[in-house]
Amino acid sequence: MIKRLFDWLKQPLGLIAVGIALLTLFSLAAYGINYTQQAPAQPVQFPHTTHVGFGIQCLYCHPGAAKGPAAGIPTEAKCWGCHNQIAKTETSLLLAPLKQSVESRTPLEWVPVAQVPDFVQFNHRAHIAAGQNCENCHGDMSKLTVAENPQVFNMGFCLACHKKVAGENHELLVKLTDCGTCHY
Amino acid sequence: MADNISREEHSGQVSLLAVFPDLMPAADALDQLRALGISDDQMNVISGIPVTEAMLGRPSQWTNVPRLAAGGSILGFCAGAFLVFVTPYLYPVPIQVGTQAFVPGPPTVVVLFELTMLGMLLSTFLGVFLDSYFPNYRPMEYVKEVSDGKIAIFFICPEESKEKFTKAMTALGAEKVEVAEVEHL
Amino acid sequence: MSNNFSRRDFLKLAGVGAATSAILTGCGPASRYVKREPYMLMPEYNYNGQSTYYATTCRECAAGCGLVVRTSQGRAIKAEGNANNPLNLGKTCARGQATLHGLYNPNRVRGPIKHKRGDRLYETAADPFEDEFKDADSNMNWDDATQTVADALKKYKPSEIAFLMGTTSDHLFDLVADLSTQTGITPPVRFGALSMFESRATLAKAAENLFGESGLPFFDVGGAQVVFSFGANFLETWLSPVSYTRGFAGLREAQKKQRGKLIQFESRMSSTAGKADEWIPIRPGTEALVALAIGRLALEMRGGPLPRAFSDIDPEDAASKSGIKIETLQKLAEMFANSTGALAIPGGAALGQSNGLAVAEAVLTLNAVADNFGKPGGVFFSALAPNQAMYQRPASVKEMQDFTKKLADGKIKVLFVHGVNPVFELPAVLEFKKALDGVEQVISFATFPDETALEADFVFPDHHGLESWGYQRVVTGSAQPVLSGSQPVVSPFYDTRATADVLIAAAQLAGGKFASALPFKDEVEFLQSKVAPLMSEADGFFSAPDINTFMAYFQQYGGWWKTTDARLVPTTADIFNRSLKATEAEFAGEGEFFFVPFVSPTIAEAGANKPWLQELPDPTTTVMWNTWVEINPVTAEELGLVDDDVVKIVSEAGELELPVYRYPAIRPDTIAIPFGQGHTAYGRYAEGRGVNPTDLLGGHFNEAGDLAFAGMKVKIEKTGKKQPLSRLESMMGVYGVGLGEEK
Amino acid sequence: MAGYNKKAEPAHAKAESHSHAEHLREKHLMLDPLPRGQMNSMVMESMYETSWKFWVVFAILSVIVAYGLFYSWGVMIAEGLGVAGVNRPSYWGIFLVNTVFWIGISHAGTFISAILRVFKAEFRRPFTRAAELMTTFGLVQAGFSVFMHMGRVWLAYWLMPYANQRMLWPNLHSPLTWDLLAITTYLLSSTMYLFLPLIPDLAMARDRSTGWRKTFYKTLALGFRGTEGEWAHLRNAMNIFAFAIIPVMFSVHTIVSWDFAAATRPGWNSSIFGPYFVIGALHSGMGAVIMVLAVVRGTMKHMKYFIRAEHFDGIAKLMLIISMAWAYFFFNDYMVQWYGGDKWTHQLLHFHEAGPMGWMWFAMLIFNIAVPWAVLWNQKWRSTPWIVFIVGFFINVGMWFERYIIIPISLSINRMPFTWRLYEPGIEIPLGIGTLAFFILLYMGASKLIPLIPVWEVEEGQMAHELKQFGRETVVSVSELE
Amino acid sequence: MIRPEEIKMSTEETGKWGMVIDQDICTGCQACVAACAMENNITFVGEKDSGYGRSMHWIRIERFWEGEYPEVKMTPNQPMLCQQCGSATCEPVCPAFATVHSQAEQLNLQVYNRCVGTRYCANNCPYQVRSFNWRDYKRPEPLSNQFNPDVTVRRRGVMEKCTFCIQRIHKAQDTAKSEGREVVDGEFTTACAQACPASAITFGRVDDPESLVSQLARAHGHGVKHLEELGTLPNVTYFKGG
Repeated sequence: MIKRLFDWLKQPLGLIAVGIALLTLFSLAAYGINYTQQAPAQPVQFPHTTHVGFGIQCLYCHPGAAKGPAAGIPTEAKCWGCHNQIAKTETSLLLAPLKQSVESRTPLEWVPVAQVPDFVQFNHRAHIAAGQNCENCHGDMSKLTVAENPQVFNMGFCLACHKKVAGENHELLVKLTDCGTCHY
Repeated sequence: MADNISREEHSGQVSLLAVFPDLMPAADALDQLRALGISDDQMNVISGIPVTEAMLGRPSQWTNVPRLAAGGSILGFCAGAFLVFVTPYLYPVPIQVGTQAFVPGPPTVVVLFELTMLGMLLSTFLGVFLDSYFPNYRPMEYVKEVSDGKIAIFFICPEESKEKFTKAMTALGAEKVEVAEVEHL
Repeated sequence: MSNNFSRRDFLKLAGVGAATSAILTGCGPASRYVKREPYMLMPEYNYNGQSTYYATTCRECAAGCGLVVRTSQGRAIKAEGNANNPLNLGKTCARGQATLHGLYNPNRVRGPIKHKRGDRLYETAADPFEDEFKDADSNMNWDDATQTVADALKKYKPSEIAFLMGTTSDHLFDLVADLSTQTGITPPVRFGALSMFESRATLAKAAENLFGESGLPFFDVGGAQVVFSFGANFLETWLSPVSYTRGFAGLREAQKKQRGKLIQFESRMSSTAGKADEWIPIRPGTEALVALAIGRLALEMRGGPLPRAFSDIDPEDAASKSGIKIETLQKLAEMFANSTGALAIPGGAALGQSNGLAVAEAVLTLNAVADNFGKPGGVFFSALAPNQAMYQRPASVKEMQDFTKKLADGKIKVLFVHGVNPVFELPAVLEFKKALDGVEQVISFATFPDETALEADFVFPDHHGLESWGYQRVVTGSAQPVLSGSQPVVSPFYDTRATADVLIAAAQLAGGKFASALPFKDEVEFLQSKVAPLMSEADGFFSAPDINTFMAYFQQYGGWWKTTDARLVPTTADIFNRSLKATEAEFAGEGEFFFVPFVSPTIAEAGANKPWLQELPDPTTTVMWNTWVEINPVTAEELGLVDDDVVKIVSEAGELELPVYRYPAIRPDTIAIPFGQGHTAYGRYAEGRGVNPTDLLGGHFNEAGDLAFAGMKVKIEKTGKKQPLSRLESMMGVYGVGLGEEK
Repeated sequence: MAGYNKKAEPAHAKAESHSHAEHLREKHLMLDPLPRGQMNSMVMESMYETSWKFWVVFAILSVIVAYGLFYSWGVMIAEGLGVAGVNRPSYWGIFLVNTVFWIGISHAGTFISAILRVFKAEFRRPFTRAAELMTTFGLVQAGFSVFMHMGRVWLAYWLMPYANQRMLWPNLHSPLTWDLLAITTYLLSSTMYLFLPLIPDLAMARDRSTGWRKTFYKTLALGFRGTEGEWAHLRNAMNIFAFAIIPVMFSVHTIVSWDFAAATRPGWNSSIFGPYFVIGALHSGMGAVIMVLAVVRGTMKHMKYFIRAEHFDGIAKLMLIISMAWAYFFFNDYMVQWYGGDKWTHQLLHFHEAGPMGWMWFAMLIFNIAVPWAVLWNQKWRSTPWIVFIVGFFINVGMWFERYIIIPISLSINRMPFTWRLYEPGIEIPLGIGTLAFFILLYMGASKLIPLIPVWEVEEGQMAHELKQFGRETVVSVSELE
Repeated sequence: MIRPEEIKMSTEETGKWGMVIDQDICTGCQACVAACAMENNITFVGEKDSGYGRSMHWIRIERFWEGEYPEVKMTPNQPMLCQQCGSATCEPVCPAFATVHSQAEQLNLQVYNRCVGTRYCANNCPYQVRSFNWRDYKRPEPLSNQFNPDVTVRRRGVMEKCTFCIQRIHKAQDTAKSEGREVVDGEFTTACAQACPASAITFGRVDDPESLVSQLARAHGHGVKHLEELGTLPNVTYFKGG
């Protein structure tokens, strides 16, 4: 039986099939590698773990999350408010970009990692108000240094949670699965 | 259709191919072979046009194609039914378009029809492949004369009586009788 | 809201990347490597992703409507009407909406520039939709620029220094006026094409003649029952279109017992005539006759003695001259006489004729028949704005002609231009561009690279209106005295500087009486000095004990206004006893067609560089992106013209080539061309598009000094060329062209 | 079985006396048998022998395809559909005209090989494959055209019946989804139906070729030898196909017509559109078949033996009948719309006739009705290849006009007169020419690669035919071999 | 998961959001058109394309002529925008579910990211109010600074149309919810209604008898819904007036 299979594979058509299979595998692999790219370089290797470790609440630095659509990146004034009182700021290599940025009054250029596509209208406020915790979507920041996103924010991720939250409440489910709730 | 007979199982046997110029001698040869003790499933006829079994007095060929077609159409129908009756409800809340029902009436018929036909035709096609062991490149040549209108009879006989069969076939008008490399009938 | 932090500091820091504006992609890359820059400092009330709203004033025309601009992360997103402002009550016109396309226009002057007159200020792109283009680089810094202004002030005698400014009666005008009174430089001249086509001078002069005082009349359309409008296109561009449109809605309001009627007398149907219950295609030049005839017929119907003003007119004669049937006149007179709230409005092309003043007087007198002066639905004088002593009208074209002559004769050595584009807006016969040769130094404060900036030696760009401080008087349109306030809603996008700041700084540098004339730190201090007296005025929309709080409210609410009706009632004692000259207008030129230029309601004088205004269909013709000439289909047929045929219009002053629009609602003996296009500079979206009808205008004036822009006769010549006009409407569906049967 | 072993002398070899029998032999391929081997080599030679003219045409077409189809399409994908002529209100333009046109062309193949097979119309035998090839290649062009039409063609796979991650499936309410299912079914089944009868001929070619061709045929022939079993499966399958593909064919063009008929538009919302479109498809398809046969007969070696006047005569008779049927349906549609239509429909009908594109409406009627009716009554004319070629050409132009009138011209008129506007094609023209060139190119390539004549079917037919003497009359008799 | 029988469809005659347009006072000034363009990131297309029926306006003002000079009259200006039909003909024909009925807001949604550009919906829209992105029309820097972050910027090959400013609806609902109340009538309005100098456009809840739109509809009493005979259940009511 196995011999027959091998014989068949040696046929021209078999060879084509093998070729197609190999190509498919190769492209899948290439896609996978591409998919799991490294996180982009950030201006400061910001240690979330340290800050969360000090007991700083997420909303302290990202207050927009409770009030509006965007959580926001803290102003450098906010960073500096603490850091200019910390001696380490003067010497730490890690903090040099911050110091330089504050002194030269040029903003740091952060690369956002938690993004939704541009055709999705996301509002943090509604989610926080609905009792969602930051880590439900952004992962446990007490274990991360430079922010990385634990999952791709695709529609399946959103919808799975929306379905769960709506439960048996039909009206809510209609609202939370309506295309127009996020796409306009 | 004769079962697959591999050479290992039939050591001591030989496959012979007799080429006849026309249908009548071929039919006679088949009768002769049966008389010589070759059963119907040990012989086969190769022709360049579809020759009906009755013309050569051969038993009816068993084919699965119609059954496969029927099965395929059922599968296609099921796929269509899945599409029209199930998929609208797979999204958490079925999507409303206009004021049409989630499972619309007449369009259902269209989808069911198309997928049934698709299933049926695809399985018919694949049925030919399955039943005929396609693709299969084992016997690299077949008898070239067959496509010129000759009839070839292929049969398996004991190695020792090869001469006897060759003679008998030649007597009945075979243009040539030779050993053939054939994997299955 | 507190005023303690400096908003300007805050705005300066709002260098937020355009991350939020990334583009929808189906297959394109997601915005993975978009960079986001946080604010360095952010006021406590502001959060990322939340909009902030700032009240300011629209600078697209001189009306002074209040805006509330929505900003998000330092970018202005949307202009909305300021619901508090009594002038526009939260509404805007299309031009106000598109003001953001001025702010973010791809062709602005990016910084102070010294350049050779006539040199381009940006590279022209062959296709205005291509990305590749370049604005001229700034080649000097602001210190040098200020020094240049200071030197100019010092170097020349005060009488050799002149300021030419826009129609707007704003803080900068006040600043320059103060400078002028205290240093003796030539008083600032204000001008704008809109005021030219509105014939404001004629209206003011007629009011002065009739009522004994100068001022801009206010017509309470909303309160009237029947409105007779003689050429006043108040729904499109006339005086204060947003406010008058509200008035029109009031006229028509169904909640009223009776739906008010509008009768429009004009030779070419404007939007206003289109909305009118009756459009009377009056023969140009006979408006005065018709107004008086209606008055006489109305008075005769009422019985009683015929006053002197109406005694000379012969209605039959007026009817035959104007081309209106006498029955129609009688019907109209009856309507006017029997209405409880009749109103007659003179304006626009009716006044821009040789007898414009007579027309204005005749129509204003017609109101006496209705006895509506100072009554709801009648004629008032516009309320003077809060810190205004008297009505100062913009220059008439006659005055501009004199001014141009002064320039040409070399009597002015340095000319400062701000907020106006005279090279484009003034009729070509005045030869303003050539007159600039007589000026040693021309300094333009243009925000955009317009034609006049091109002819300047220096361009010291002012901020765009949404980036600047200021106030603006509401000259007419509101019953209450309104001072609309401006504040920057975004930080300046380019290296521009407020002209007021430049002048203040230059005056300090120049020293002497200049320094003492403008003893301010900056523009904001000057503003405060002007606004401060309002704190003590009664009936204010708000009041505050100290100037800082007052200014904060001023910014928050977008200005200051009184809550009381301050319209003035005209003195009309002997209005009936004047003798009115019922003359027909005289027309210059040889042609057989009356020529009516009108201001494009979507583009107006300065909208041509805003792409969305270009793409707004004209309300009457639905043409976009171009200029056309309106010709009655019957005339067109006689001339063998069809739509899109390019014709040459020849007047005594010049000629133009432009495509034909067969307009069913224009007199067969009249043609009309919109004003607004025909720029030779002014940015990629404006340049090389359409033609400028002011090129056809001759130097003829009415008695009030306004240009007789509608007092020309022109010829039409075929060229054999074709140029398809871009229309929103379907020529098949609307006109039946190409449907198989010609309608 | 006399016919089988007799191998009667070919009529064209020597025919001194023009007896009635001789005449019949000359006329009918089925009565003019050649030895199988000879027919095989004739077909092989027709594939092998290629003149330089072929390559010149081939090269020119390749350039046209490269520019008209691939380069232009690339430009359109990069720039957006703005480079085409579509606008408001004519959101659909020549791309869909071409789609409907090519699907229409493809109907002829199925009609000939399936319906004529079912009804045992013997004259079909030599050209079933030529017609089936048109079906497949026509559908390829239809596919190209419909994908060109899409605004975001790179997302075309979203229309496939599979779910996205959110379990959102395509909208089965949309006629376009039905269309997709129907056309896919039709493309797959017609390709399979082309391939099944081709297998024995590929096997034949495999045994007579060398080099790469040998590999090619060997691969495609799948190891067919001609055993009883293989024939039985093949025969069974072909019978199933012949019956089943007919309703599929009808459904495809009916569903295409529903794209229009289901819409809430004046002029489109017509219940007659289904059969009207099917007949229209056959009309243009038959015209195309006859054109192809004329070209094949004129340019390829030995084809004058296989394709004879009787075939043109037969197809032309069908064309005439279909033309009448088309006229009937056209009038039926027109009459009902004219009588019962609302004001917009009346406006549209008037626009068709008297509007700027009125010439096209009249040309459509002349080409589709007047030309075939005037020419095809005459047996001599309809047996002459170049005449029927011209008629076929006119019918195809006329049918293309018909689709053009139904799509962009009818779209110009709607219920919002403010938006009425005429459609002016842009990049559709090179793209349309590109699909036509690609069709011809594929056909030319195929004519050199696969046996265009199903030899075994011809031989089978020749076996079944016989001349019989009834008294003094020689008549053709046909035996049922199955 | 919700069982099929629990799922309700909206087939009620009245929708949720609606508009009344008073043609008697509409002056055709185009302020709504400009406001809509600014609010919704609508692109301009240039002279050639706009003259060829490719302008992207989501709202257009139609006017026709009656009679011949001198008796010629301009018909009342008719702002034409998506009527947000209760039974929209555009919806069923989209193969990709890119234009669907929002069961939550009773609006016709256009889901840009689902759109593959078959343009069937636009053909099937009796009001012809859909616009298609024929090209990637350029809005060069810094014009792009003006983009409204609440509205997706569309690229070539995508259909779009009036959304009744759904971003404003969501914003108002979000604000109301954060303040623990219901959305108040008049709390927000669409960009066109907001700009209209004559206040000819009024937007609000048609299912609330006390809302301004409902009151106006009752007061006028002679409203027209366009092409109602097609059974599209449009949610925009026109008053011809006069």
